[in-house]
Amino acid sequence: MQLDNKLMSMHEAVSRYVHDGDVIVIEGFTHLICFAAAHEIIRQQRRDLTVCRLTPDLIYDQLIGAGCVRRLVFSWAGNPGAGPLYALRRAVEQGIPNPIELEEYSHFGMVARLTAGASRLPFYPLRNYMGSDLPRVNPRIKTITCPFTGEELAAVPALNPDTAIVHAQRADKNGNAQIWGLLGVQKEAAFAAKHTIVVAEEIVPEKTIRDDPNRTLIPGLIVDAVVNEPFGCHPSYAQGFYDRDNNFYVQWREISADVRRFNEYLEEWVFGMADRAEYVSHAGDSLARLRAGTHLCEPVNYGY
Amino acid sequence: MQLDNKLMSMHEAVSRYVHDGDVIVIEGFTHLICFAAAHEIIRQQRRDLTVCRLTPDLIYDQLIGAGCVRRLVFSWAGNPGAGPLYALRRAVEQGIPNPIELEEYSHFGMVARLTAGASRLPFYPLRNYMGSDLPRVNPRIKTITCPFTGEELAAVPALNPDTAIVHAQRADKNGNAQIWGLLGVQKEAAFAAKHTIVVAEEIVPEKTIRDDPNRTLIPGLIVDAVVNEPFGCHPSYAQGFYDRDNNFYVQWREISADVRRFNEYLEEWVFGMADRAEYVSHAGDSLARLRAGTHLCEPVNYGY
Amino acid sequence: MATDKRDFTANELMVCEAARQLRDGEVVFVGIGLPNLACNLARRLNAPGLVLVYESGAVGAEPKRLPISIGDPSLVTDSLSVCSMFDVFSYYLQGDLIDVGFLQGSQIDRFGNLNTTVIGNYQEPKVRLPGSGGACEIAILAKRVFVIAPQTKRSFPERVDFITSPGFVDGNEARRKLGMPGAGPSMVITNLGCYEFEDGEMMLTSLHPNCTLEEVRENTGWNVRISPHLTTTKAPTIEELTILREELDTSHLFI
Amino acid sequence: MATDKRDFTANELMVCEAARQLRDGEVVFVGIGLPNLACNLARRLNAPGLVLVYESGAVGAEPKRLPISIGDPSLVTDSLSVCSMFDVFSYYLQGDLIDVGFLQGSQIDRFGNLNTTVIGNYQEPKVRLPGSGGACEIAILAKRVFVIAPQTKRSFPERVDFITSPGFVDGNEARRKLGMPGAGPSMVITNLGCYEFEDGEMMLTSLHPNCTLEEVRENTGWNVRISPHLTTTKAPTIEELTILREELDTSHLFI
Repeated sequence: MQLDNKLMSMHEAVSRYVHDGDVIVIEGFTHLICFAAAHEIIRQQRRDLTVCRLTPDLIYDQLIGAGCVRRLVFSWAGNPGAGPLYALRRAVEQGIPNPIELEEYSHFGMVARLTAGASRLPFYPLRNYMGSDLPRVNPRIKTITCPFTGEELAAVPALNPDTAIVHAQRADKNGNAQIWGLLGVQKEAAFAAKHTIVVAEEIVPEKTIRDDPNRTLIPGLIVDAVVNEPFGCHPSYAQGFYDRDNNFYVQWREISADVRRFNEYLEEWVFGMADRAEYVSHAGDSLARLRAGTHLCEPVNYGY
Repeated sequence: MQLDNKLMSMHEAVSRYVHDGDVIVIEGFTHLICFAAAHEIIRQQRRDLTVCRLTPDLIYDQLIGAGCVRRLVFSWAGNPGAGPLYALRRAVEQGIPNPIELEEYSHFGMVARLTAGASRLPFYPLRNYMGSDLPRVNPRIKTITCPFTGEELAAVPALNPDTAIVHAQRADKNGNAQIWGLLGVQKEAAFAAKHTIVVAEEIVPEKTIRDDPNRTLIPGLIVDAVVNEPFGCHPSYAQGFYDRDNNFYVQWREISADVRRFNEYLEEWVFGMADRAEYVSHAGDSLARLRAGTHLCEPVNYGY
Repeated sequence: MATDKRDFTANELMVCEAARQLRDGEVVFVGIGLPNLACNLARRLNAPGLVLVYESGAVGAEPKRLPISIGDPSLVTDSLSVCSMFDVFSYYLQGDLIDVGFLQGSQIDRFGNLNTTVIGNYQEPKVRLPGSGGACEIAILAKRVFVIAPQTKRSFPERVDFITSPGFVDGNEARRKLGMPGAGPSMVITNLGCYEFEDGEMMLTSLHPNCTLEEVRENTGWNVRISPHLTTTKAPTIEELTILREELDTSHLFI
Repeated sequence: MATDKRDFTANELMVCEAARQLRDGEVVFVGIGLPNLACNLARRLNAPGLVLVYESGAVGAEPKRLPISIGDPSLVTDSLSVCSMFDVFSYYLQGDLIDVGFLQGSQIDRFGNLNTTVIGNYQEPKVRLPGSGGACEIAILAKRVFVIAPQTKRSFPERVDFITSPGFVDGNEARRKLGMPGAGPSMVITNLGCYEFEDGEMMLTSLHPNCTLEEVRENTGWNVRISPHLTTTKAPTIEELTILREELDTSHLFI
């Protein structure tokens, strides 16, 4: 485990752990999608990334439209409830700003790939894909025969990204991170990656973590960098902190459909901002309106 | 999902869901081992069971010595910190009270078998057993070749017990069960089984479960019977409720080493008791001394 | 209390009909939009013990607002359980726990195969669609599959351009031969009628009120089978419509 | 502040020597008893950033009492993380995160193979031992393995009766040929001396104070290699002994 100080700015975390050509995962299923990290990657103008996510969502639409991406590995590429991802479409259909390659699975396939990666298994077996055309267009979906029953199952290869970026509600300075609400594949992504950046709404004392150890999803011993970034997921959300900005997801349809408006968005909200703190103050009241109400759980007893 | 009332006595749960010849798992790694269930199985004189656990522990030593068991599937058979399990030894070495068969894995192998079972996969791959003599004596440990890298890995077959019995700190009447502290393979065992009995220290209103949904380890939809059994794990423990009775584990060495004393124990503490409630009052102050202190965690906010 | 006045939308009818097909105590893999409305309607009427599982990991959700996305925070608060997506796909879906999976599709064909990947050729598509998400595994693993889809000649071709989520592939025996655990699509509900499958092929079993066989034929890309016992779909009741409009989707986002 | 008075037990020396071999920041897979004491001693002295992982799922434990069992509740309270055993074995151990695994054994042989299964024949054993537990996978997967074991001629045979947990199997190349991820046993600490491995074979590298080569030879089942650079094991310091006796194992349960 790395022993020196892991607490750093997003600028420093991205410049240390995201390099041109890297395989990157920024996970979070609807919940805890770290837009702050993507914006910093765009600001640092990383190129030729292979970006992997179950749902590319707006976050990868932005990375693709900003020219950071060479290859997309995914399972569902839409703007949830609000249409297509137009920057992705432009890249695929017209090579704007650059052509990208697609590598396509289903959700279960992506979950299985990250689980294999986290387990340092070379593949993961699943009962899937028979009768589907997906294996026909993706030669990395193969089959394997059970040595006990003779059944043929599907197999997908491990996914071990160079760096995973996972957002958490809270973490201590060593990266022990606690998450509640939807868990997605945050744990699997962090364990699968060679390097992990934990971004947290709050940096808390180690005692807060130790008070409820079953809540820890990601242990500090696999974490390389810890970034404190309040509102770091907007327009995604953080349960107990702020709601999803559903209006922005709808607006994105118009923004991303038009290259000019897309670039204006990047100019104003990404390149025009030094960091997430500036984004938050630039957004002002529109973020404050999203702040979560209070719905506390009851404590449990860890005594013996 | 079963819709009629699942709340019942241990007597009823065992008579419905544990039959002669069944494959049974009562899990819990040191923590949450449901002795109340084993005692009821002994009282109902079930026979020819195949019993599976990572650590047979005192609980299966008692089942074996009481003549309930035909086959033991396990990975570590000792009295933790206090020597061998003598009833198990007598059965293996002298066929007392009856001979039993052994099927032996390592912990990882047992975890993998239950994970495959829970996933309805026929096998689970793991990077293990090369160079060990275990596969030589257990033909159910096989190998499989990765279709991507060509590596040879170990494979173990799924374990799908007829019935799993898992203890939880609390559950609602539909069997939604919350566990904290050590989790062992409780979740995997419950999902792998055809039937699941949840035993809980406390039956709580559904609202208590819904207040902290991330704490739910076992959903009611896979649960057939719910039994309320305070102190149901003694001499094992339940975090936040009572401590492990380490003295009893040490005493067991002497009790189990001697058939006469073993049988006296069964007479007094199992056959002599109508149910767990009677056991608890029979034990009296010795249990009260184990009651847990208070070490509450902080609540988290589920608001949005 | 049925109404035969045309005071309901096609979406409302589709939601009501889907809701009626759900049985009490079943475990349903739910999507956002019409499937979510159908399940929540069923929970208030014919299937109060229905358990809703969302692919995002929320189990037994009781959302206090209409969820906009599959990962809406209202699906978490006050749910019975939240688990990882590994658990959802491995233990719930592959674990044979899902009685009914809901699917939607840009294209559905004669054999119930669904396409949400591409219109046209995969390498150079006319339209690139979002892809599988969880649909492929739901189609293969859920015990029964309900499809809700608007029907046009283009969306109901004889063969889909790409099988994202297999139905009966090319006929009745394919699923068994391919070793698919689930029974496949059992019902397709469109804006025109309801379909079931016979020998793996789609068959119209009921026509919606005020819809005609001609409309069905005009909007189907093959010579569709008609059930000899063809009925008229029951119109939404006032009770169903009231719950839908005044409790479940008050701002008419989906209906 | 070393002491050369014989005022320490063999167990105390073994614990102190094991603790010294741990490096700050390493992640250790710990067992109950002497390994637990060694790790907690190292955390107080040479390796404050050592991370303890117990097979029961407790990570970063700071037990307020001496844990009696691998699943003691004191390992949970105030730990950094508690995870399932699937996570421990798949993500931590198989996931290459464990720098040092501790093993004990009823028998250890010339090539560092450990037996905790049977003495004698597997089908009709002279003594049935508890079996592998997590030992087999620790031996195969941990980056380095430390063995703490009392040494007698019977417990140090040339070949173990049963390889529960492979060391170098039958020589230096076996691990690589068999595709084992970990480097195998790197140190064996007994009541007589410390051993390392050269070409996959055990070699005495230091003799404990007041122990002799004759004792070692009498208590080893083969003609054991002696390092040309044989040293004397450093005796426990007063500081080490004070922490062990007055903080870690106050009732002398293991020392």
